[in-house]
Amino acid sequence: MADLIGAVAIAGGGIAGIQSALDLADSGLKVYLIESKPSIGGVMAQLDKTFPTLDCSMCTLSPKLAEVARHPNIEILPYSEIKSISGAAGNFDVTVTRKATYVDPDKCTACELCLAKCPSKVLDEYNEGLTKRKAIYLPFPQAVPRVMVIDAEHCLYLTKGKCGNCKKVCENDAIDYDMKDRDEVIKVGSVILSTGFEPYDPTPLEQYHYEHPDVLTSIEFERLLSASGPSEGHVQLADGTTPKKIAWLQCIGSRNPEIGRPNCSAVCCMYATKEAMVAMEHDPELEATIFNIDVRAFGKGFEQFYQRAKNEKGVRFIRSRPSGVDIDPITNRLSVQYEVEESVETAIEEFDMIVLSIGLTPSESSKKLAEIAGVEMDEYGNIATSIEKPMTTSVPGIFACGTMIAPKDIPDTVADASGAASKAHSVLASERGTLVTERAYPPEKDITGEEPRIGVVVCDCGINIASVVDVPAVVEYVKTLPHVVHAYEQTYACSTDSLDVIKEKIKEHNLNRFVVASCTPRTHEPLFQDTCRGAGLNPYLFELANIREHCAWVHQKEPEKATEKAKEIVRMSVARVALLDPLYTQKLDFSHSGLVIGGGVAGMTAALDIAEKGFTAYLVEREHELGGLLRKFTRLQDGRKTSEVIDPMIEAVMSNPNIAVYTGTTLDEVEGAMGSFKGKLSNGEEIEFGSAIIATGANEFVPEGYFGYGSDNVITQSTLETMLEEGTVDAKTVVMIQCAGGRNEERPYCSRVCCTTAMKNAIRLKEADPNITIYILYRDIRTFGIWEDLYTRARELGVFFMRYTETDEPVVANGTVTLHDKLLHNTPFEIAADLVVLSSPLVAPDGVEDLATLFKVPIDADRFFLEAHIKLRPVDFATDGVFLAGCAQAPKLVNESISQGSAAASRACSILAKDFLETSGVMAVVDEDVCIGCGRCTEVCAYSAPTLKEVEVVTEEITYITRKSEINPAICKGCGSCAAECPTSAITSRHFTTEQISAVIDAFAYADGRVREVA
Amino acid sequence: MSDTDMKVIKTSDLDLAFREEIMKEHGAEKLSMCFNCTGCTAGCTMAEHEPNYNIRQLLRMANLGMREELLNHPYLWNCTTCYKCQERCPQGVHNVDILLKIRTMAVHSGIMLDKHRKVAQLMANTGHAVPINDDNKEKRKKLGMGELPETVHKYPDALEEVHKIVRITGFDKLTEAQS
Amino acid sequence: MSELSFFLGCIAPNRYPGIEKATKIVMEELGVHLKELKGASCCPAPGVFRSFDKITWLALASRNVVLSEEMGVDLLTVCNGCFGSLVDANNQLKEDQDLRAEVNKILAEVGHEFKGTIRVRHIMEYLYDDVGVEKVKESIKYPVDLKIAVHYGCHLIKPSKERHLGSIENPTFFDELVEATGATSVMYKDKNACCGAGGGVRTSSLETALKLARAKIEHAQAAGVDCIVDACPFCHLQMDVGQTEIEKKFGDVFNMPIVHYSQLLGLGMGYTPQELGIDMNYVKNDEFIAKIEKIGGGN
Amino acid sequence: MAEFEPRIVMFCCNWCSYAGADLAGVARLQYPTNTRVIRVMCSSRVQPTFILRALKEGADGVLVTGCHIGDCHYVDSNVHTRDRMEHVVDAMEHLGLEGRVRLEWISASEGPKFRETVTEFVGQIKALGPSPLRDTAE
Ligand SMILES: Cc1cc2nc3c(=O)[nH]c(=O)nc-3n(C[C@H](O)[C@H](O)[C@H](O)COP(=O)(O)OP(=O)(O)OC[C@H]3O[C@@H](n4cnc5c(N)ncnc54)[C@H](O)[C@@H]3O)c2cc1C
Ligand SMILES: Cc1cc2nc3c(=O)[nH]c(=O)nc-3n(C[C@H](O)[C@H](O)[C@H](O)COP(=O)(O)OP(=O)(O)OC[C@H]3O[C@@H](n4cnc5c(N)ncnc54)[C@H](O)[C@@H]3O)c2cc1C
Ligand code: SF4
Ligand code: SF4
Ligand code: SF4
Ligand code: SF4
Ligand code: SF4
Ligand code: SF4
Ligand code: SF4
Ligand code: SF4
Repeated sequence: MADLIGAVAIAGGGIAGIQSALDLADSGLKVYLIESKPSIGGVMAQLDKTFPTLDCSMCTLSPKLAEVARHPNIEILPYSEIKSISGAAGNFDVTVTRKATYVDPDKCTACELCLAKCPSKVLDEYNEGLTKRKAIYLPFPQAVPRVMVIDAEHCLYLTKGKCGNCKKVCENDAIDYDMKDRDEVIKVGSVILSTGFEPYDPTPLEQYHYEHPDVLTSIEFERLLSASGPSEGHVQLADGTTPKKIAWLQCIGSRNPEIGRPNCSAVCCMYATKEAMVAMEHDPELEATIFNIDVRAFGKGFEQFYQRAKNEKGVRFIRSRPSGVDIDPITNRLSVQYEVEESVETAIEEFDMIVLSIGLTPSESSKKLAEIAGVEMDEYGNIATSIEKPMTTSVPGIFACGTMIAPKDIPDTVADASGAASKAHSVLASERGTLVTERAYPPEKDITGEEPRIGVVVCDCGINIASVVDVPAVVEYVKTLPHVVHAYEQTYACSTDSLDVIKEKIKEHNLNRFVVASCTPRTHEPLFQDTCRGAGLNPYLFELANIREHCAWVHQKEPEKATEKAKEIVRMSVARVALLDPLYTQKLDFSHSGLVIGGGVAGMTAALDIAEKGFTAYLVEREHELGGLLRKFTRLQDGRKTSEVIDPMIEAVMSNPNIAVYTGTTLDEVEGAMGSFKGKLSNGEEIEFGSAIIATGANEFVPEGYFGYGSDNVITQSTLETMLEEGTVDAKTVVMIQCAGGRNEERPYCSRVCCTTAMKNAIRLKEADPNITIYILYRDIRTFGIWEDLYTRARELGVFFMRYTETDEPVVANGTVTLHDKLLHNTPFEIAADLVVLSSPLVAPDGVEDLATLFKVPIDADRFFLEAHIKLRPVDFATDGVFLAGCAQAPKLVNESISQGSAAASRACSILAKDFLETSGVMAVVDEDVCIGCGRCTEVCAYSAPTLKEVEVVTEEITYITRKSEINPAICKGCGSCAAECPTSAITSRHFTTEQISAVIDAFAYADGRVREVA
Repeated sequence: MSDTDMKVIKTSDLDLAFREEIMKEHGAEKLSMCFNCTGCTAGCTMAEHEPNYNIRQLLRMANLGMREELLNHPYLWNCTTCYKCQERCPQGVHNVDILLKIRTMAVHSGIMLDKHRKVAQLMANTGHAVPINDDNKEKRKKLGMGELPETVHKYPDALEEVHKIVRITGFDKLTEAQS
Repeated sequence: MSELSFFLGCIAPNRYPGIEKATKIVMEELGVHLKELKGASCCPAPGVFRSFDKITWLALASRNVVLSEEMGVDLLTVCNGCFGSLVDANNQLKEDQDLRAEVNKILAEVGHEFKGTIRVRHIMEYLYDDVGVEKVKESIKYPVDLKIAVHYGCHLIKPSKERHLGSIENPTFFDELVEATGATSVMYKDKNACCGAGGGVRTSSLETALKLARAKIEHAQAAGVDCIVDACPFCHLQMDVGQTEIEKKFGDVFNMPIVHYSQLLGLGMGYTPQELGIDMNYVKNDEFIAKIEKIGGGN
Repeated sequence: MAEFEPRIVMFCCNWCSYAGADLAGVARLQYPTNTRVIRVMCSSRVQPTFILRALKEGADGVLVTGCHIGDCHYVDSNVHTRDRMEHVVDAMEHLGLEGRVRLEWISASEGPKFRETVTEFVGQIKALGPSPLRDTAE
């Protein structure tokens, strides 16, 4: 067998590829990130805000872009595509065609001099053709890598031999018109496909009149909403006026077998809701209407988001899918005809703008790539995977993730991406670290005894800051502050080239402290700290002054006051940075084992994935058997028995020498922190582990008090599944009631799985007995994505579907179910039912609160565990070293639970794979000389980091034993409570010392900029 | 309170085989595929002018097996068969083909509008749904054309063929005036 | 010279003989000889008769097709309804052998057999595909300087699975043929909307049917056209006779001239409105007649 | 005379209230410009002397914010904040600085509450007028 190669090729640099790349690179594998466009980022880079949190897409993405750019283990191959793949798992030769950019990336500084001189204008794909760019261009301001590219098709020199302006003006001699496409062979052990999707082009659906300038696709609308878009976030019509009424039309190019696109696109209901909300925030006068078939708000927090949009924000949701858009040829006005809710009538309404919620479609280039890789696709061009191996393609060693497999949103894409990384990592676990480069930093400058020499950059953030705050005035002011040696303005301080500028400035001006006045440290501090390190500065000699979130954005109408405030904010930061000390982390040995709590599919997958990478996994399951919920139902939605999935998995877990399984056991105590957790199990055994994964799943809600549950022949789906397997269903007419006990005040969330489950079971019933009559009563059918197939199949088999509303629920009594149908003029419709099956939601199991307390991790209002960041960290907790997976996070399907299980393992293993653990520099230390041993710190510390130890004090006169406080650096979290409590100021809360904070207070006070002298 | 207010639709009274009967018709196979997007109604020109007319409602009743109600539905004959709905249905439900099938089922159950019966009889008798009249004979002459067109109007043998066909198919009986 | 049989249907010969005459004239001018389809009957109208009894509809329709088969030529209609009926019947019998056997049993009783050897053509589609816009343009001696609202009518293009005439949402072939005469096709609201006559609605619920026609005419008028041009005598009747009925029922007066494409073409070839029977419409618009009389250079 | 513009120091914990302020920013919720934020990892870092110093150095008011009780990123450290702040607020009465110091819990998702709290507190301090300690500050 050929040697294993500790490198992975990732095709597609969207959020999926980026996440896979970071996980693998952090785990010590070399990554080649191959992206066909000039910049990584994918569609997420084009989005404005993201649902359901309305985070700014670019703000959450750009730190990741920068992280990829500066990761020593990642090599980006932009403007490149895979031409061929040969070899086998562990050892592939991947031939990559690197398209000519005609700009030498090593020479171009993205100074943009060439842009001004290029005469050739081209529709800008980043802005979906709503604006123009030049033939030489940077795809978008935060592009990575940040170098120009020449669009050969439109360059006058390359097409006609004329012009040549860019070469003339480029001072760096970066232009090379003779550059040719070239092939490069890279050697890797595994390949991940993540080339994403293409938005559906609605042109063929002529009835929607996409050619009208005010009929837009949703992705064009995202660009309109975006501050970096064609109209700087001002939503406007083609004639420049502001629309007062906008309609979104859902399922354009989705759920339409007639055009060969039967699947649901899974994200468009939510993004339309988001777009409507954001647009209404821009303009409170705006009327936003969303025409839909079903509102598919199935993910975590989605239903609540939808309800908020509807009930609080006043977004109008109309359950009708207009079949076209009409244009008045005289006025050019747009209108749609729709069915009026709660009536049989239609209405015609005019709108200023119409947004087509277009679906996600596999891109042609993805299909081509899949063919090159030889992996199987489904009939629509999605990569074929199975429920139990959701990221595994038909070719060993080649994995897939993201929207290339099926339409999905960002969090599901990210989970997939970590999952695929886990799979690739497993193949190459033995090769970890063989091909990587240590992140190289220059030796750190010793600044002891130096006067502070402070550099300050004030960021425009494009126009985010500069449109409100007078940035040049702030720069001028900052220059007058004590110790400030150099201050300057920057359009985007966080762009890769700006980071290089910071490094240069530090060197050039011999700076020993640095302040960036820009945005929130919560997202950008690590980036700039790393930059400082790159310039030989200790990262703690850096300070962020937040003049965006805390100033420009919240004082948009008071530019003068905002400018004053910005000056003061920077002044306070300068005062602080002057007093900051270099801090050092400690390298600690730690445990390379992982703990997994919960032995369902998510937990078992996580344990297996950890074990595959050569680490020990402890799997703790409180029941006496592994398997979790999968033991409660009998078939999967693809028709196979659940045992076909669960039995081999249990077998694999039980036989894996790296996994210690504890059934009938719980975890009762935990202490310590990432790297060195100690736990006590209910059997008395003590275990040590470096990281933990919570995969405690969910239970089917017992719908007591709903729809006659408890009376004869009213059961839940899980009972039906058992009866189906036992062949004990004896009914002629079955009624299923969806959302039984869900999507209400007590459980305001959608349980995601029960619509699919109902379809699955209805199909089973029909296939067993075609004469059976089935009515499914629903509020929305949420068979999202590819599961729409099941809904289609159920209708093919003749299942009846009738809608009810939350305010007019069906009534179950004496063997009948009665509901009202507006099309039947609300005449009571009485179904004589032999069996009523309630689709009740998944709920969090008992005991989650205990686990939450043990690990100090949060749970949400619905008792599901709350991840660190809903979009980009779906399986992380804010607490280091603790992860979550599966239904513990929110209800989800088996494939999704498994994907998260792998994802959590990937995240955990990127820690376990390290040789040692680094502590944070931010923590508390005790000055023994001042400590009087009062022990108050031990009382307030939530982690028991300080302990009183006996020390022998030797003075000239006497020697005595006394007690002094000592703080364990591995445990201390740096909250500073002890320092605030200590009566003698013996405790220093590093990076937040009394001195530093006092200096900031003083700087607040002294408008003249007086800064306290450094001691 | 009137009777209609009290009405309840009971599944036990419905004809569950009705849908299958319709779906056997060529073109009507996808009746059950309707997923109630409303697209057919929301686009129907007739619905714009006759608010009580809703093609989706008719399909729904067909699906649910409401045979009697549907065949007697006051708006069953409102569709102009413009095919807009059928062309735009994402599920490939052939609304018009289905409706035409339902209408034949109505006629075969003896449910027919008087005005339609008259046209049917005209056609059965003269071979033309809109036969010639004196006024138009005049016009034809004025245009220099034969008084009668070269159709069954002019060829009694041909008309006899038509008569024979309607007798064989039973169309004459089917559309006979009801007592 | 190409030959086709000319299927008249009911309304053209019995209500608008001008359309029948115009068709013969213009086709001859274009080098297409139309042979009388002697003894043809009602198509029969798809909306009503197909709604009553499918086999009767099929048998009578196929008899009409067979008459043309027996002449060995394709069949031409100038009516969307006839086109709909005959194309659908022809296609169904070509595809479905069981249905064909059933129908042939009936046809045998009257001495015919459906063989499936010919195509059913509509004048617009025939002109566009076989004659060609260029040839039509060449045949125009006197450009028709009119602003025109084109009414395709539903069954000319739909159901598309039986028609294959390209876009049904934004068709252009009719407009091209209209513009070939020198006229301007004007975009008007709900251009593709139904005239309201089909499906037996004109018979069963005249008032509702007229509402659709009224909207149609209103929109055309708002666009400032001289007349509406159609390709179907039934649409023609609905919009022409319909105007007299609309006036009675709703009081709206439009005086909108309705012209069949064959008549429009005739004008461009130099025939007078009187020769083409345009003046025989139920709506009398002398101004319009005077205007189009001038087209032929006043001769 | 120009309207009195209070100068207010605000302490925000990193995890909740600072994030809440960020969210107010992201949501473009507009509020008065009078506050200056000092970030600490946990509200429990805010020792009473910081508050006194701020007032002494010319602040017209001090607003301390942290995670809601139960949501503290450091388990329950904010309980100590609460206890300490009770004493500080009491002390203010004796110093004639009543109403100038306040503790509020603002979570990471409460952008609107951040705005309301600031707006309201600024209004309150405006009504109270400049701090009596102001003169001594210079
Ligand atoms: C209008 C709209 C709004 C949305 N809003 C939201 C939202 O608010 N929240 C949310 O969670 N989700 C949202 N989504 C969905 C979100 O965009 C996707 O979930 C996400 O972008 C998927 O990421 P990906 O990496 O799988 O694919 P992509 O973002 O498509 O990335 C794929 C990358 O692969 C590259 N590529 C393609 N072919 C090749 C090749 N052959 N070789 C190399 N590289 C290649 C592409 O250039 C691209 O960079 C929205 C989608 C749309 C259309
Ligand atoms: C009736 C029904 C039908 C379904 N049908 C389908 C379907 O057809 N297709 C599909 O994809 N999905 C289906 N699902 C969803 C599917 O069950 C879940 O996706 C999947 O089981 C989630 O796996 P998990 O590992 O996250 O959680 P679980 O399966 O719930 O496993 C969690 C495990 O953790 C254990 N645990 C809990 N608390 C503790 C603790 N404190 N300490 C130790 N152990 C603990 C539990 O005992 C359990 O074994 C269905 C669900 C139901 C209820
Ligand atoms: S190509 Fe040259 S001129 Fe253009 S941005 Fe790069 S360095 Fe500047
Ligand atoms: S040579 Fe090409 S890319 Fe350069 S400036 Fe001219 S047109 Fe633009
Ligand atoms: S139902 Fe599915 S395809 Fe339709 S808009 Fe919603 S998410 Fe998109
Ligand atoms: S403020 Fe500056 S550093 Fe922050 S996101 Fe904007 S450009 Fe980047
Ligand atoms: S049945 Fe379940 S999946 Fe379907 S909408 Fe209700 S809660 Fe959501
Ligand atoms: S800083 Fe916080 S965690 Fe660290 S010892 Fe002090 S109280 Fe404990
Ligand atoms: S358009 Fe088709 S799927 Fe939609 S409601 Fe009408 S028949 Fe049903
Ligand atoms: S075919 Fe009938 S139901 Fe369909 S749009 Fe036309 S009139 Fe309406």
